[in-house]
Amino acid sequence: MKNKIMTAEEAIAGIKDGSSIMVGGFMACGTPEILIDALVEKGAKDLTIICNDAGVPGRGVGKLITSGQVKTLIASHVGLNPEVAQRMNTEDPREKLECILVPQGTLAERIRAYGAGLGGFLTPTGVGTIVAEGKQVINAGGKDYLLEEPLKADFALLRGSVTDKFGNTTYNGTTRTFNPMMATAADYVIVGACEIVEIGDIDPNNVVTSGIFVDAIVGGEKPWQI
Amino acid sequence: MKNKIMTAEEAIAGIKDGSSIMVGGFMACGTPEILIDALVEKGAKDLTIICNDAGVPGRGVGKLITSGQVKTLIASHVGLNPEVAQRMNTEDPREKLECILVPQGTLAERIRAYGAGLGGFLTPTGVGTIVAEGKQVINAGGKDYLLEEPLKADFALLRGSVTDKFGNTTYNGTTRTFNPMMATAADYVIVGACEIVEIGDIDPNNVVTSGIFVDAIVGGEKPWQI
Amino acid sequence: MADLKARIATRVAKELKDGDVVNLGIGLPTKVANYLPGDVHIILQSENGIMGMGPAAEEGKEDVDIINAGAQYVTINIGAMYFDSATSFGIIRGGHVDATVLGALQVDKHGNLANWIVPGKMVSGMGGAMDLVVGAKKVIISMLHTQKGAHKILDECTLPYTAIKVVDMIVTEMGVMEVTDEGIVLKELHPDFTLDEIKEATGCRLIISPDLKPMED
Amino acid sequence: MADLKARIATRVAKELKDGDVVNLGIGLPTKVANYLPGDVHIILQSENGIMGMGPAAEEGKEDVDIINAGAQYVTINIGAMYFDSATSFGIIRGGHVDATVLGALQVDKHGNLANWIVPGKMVSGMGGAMDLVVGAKKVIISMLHTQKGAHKILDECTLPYTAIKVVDMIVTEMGVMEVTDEGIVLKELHPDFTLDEIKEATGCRLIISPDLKPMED
Repeated sequence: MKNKIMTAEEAIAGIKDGSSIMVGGFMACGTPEILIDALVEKGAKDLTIICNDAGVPGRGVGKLITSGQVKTLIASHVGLNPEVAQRMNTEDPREKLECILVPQGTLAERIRAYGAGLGGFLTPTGVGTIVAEGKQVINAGGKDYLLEEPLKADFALLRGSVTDKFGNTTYNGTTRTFNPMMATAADYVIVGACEIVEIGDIDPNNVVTSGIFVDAIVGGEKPWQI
Repeated sequence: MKNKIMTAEEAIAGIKDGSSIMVGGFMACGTPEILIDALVEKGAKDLTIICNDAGVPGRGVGKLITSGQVKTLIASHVGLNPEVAQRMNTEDPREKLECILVPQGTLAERIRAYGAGLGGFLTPTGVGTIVAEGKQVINAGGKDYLLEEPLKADFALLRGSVTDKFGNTTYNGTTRTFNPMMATAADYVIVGACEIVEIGDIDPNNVVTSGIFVDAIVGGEKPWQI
Repeated sequence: MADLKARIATRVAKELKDGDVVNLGIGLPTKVANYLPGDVHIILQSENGIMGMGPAAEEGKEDVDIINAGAQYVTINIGAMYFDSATSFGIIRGGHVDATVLGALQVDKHGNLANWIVPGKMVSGMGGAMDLVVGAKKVIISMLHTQKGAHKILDECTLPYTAIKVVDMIVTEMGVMEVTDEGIVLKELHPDFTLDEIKEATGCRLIISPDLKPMED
Repeated sequence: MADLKARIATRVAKELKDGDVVNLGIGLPTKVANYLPGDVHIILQSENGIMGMGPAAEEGKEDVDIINAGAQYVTINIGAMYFDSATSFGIIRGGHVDATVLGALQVDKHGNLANWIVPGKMVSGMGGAMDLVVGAKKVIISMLHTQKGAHKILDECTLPYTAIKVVDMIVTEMGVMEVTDEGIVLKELHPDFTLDEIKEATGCRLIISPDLKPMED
């Protein structure tokens, strides 16, 4: 079997200027900080980041906002990171951040849809709002729905609580969030793991993400220090 | 908290002639036999049964086929139960079974869609086949998809491996199948449980079906004897 | 102000029934959990992946892997479970949440809600709000009746909608209102205010319920 | 006959690469797993909810909670996992299965497949076949070249389709064929047969590959 365990630097080697990257977690709980740190170190620019939110300055996706590496952010909420508004409103084109806001449930479902080979889905969320602009409205069973499209990325950076050497992964507590769907919707999937165990150590009934989705495993992810 | 534990007879008391019922499992692995038995005993007729398959004679949904209680069967595969073909082809209207065949992935996804409040989804499965008859074909991203509708039922009969008294449930091995989606897509959900434990005995990371979906818990479900 | 918020939270709490699955928004709505009658136990859903959320974690005892949707460290109750965001919003959109309590920038007589964006000013994002108000069986808006004197309950929202025709009930420090096909019906008026005062503080016609009651603290 | 099926399974096995995620249909396709070269380890997906399925369970050692999609008691390999049917078909439709091997009633030169229904005769249902052939990266049909002398490889299927334009490769006891935009290309011919024999057993024109090879047992 192919060895998937590598350093953060090796794991993100394929990320280039302009890459699209899904990042797991919710307000950085469930975000792989070691992979974010390596990406800041690498300095790839003009990234499209897909994440529930913008983290906070100094944590999670917030680090990539601060470093100016993000060109486009697709997220559901950016209010807890004031830097996002600053960069959205700047006149300096090199600093300019485009922010595409998507309802949280729609974002999760769009990522799932890509991973599950669906061409889209009908959601009642956003009907009659600016979220509906440019989207097809389809009436089904007497109710209006928006047709939402699947969403994919070149890379996914996930945080696993326990990962075996094949990549089978579990997530503790509320670190699960977007990680399982993102594992299915990116070309190259990297897990920053808090704990790496032998294959077979995780009960087959409790694995959340199958190792077939995982291309690289990076150990050493640590719980956030309060 | 409301007591959800009851006898099979009490749990299925609401099922009437003409009710629609989802039944979990795959070739009866993951089907709650104690609930099926109680339903045969009760004798409600003209049922619409939604299940992956028709089981085999004497097991799972097969028992309801034999007893002649099923008017309409919505399933993906009926080939291992020869009684289905007999009843589909009979001239006797009282014995006549209508069988609606749905691709397995589409069936699972339609049930999930109802439970998740989606108005439908676009699937590539069935395009260009008789499954597409009467369905809208939508082109998205240059590819044709069928628009498939959500599917619900009045009741769901599930088989839990371990269920706590609130209804939180886990499924062992390949008994999981359609059970978790059906839990979300029926008005009244009954779990036939192999083991009932105290609330809190299941690790919150490993619960598959939340107790909020479960209306009734019936103990005493046994592993199938080979 | 603190008292007014307590008053609102107390009144909202009475709308919740034992066993209800409830999602509480950040801020004032979160306080509702503190005012439940002793015999009412609700199940809190947190959209970042908890069914059965408990109180905030004690300082020094936080588990960094367990936060609520407001990014605060929380605990879970016995019988809780965790899930991913697609599952979480399946629960929300699928009508499995009995009630959601949120704040609002504006509500109008059609039950339209605006609470996520002030163009050119507040860039925050809708988070899970759009899904919650569309999916929950009952949408309760808990807020101060006006914003520094400006009307928040209107004929038509002027800010971008969070969703249309979703609000069931509005609870403010002045009273309790229900949104009906005919418009907004005042069901309870707080004794601190007169009918004229609440009418003046409201930007649309208030239908006075034939059995108007006093709102209790 | 047993030898012919072994021949087909042996040849299909060579198409699978180490680490591939593979779904094998019931019957002949299931045998493919027995003919893998020693250095090739594939990961078997079973659509009823297993990633990492192992061999059939030994008699007397069956776990009644673990079956394959053919309702046989099976085992799992180390590193396996279980999942529900929506997740399973997400994996299948989402292109995460590298190859699926199935039988066919008919295949045509466009890559259309018919393998689930004979109107008025066989009522069985498509099961997971429609999703599998649409979703898997590579669709390999393994079957006997003809059905009691009747053509199965045709210009156009006459039976209802399982899916259109999905078949990549056909392996029979007579040879190995690839479906291309130009039609069906014969890549390997088994030494037991002549070109004329395979052409006669085929209901559409066979394009003979310029580097036609012998099919090995």
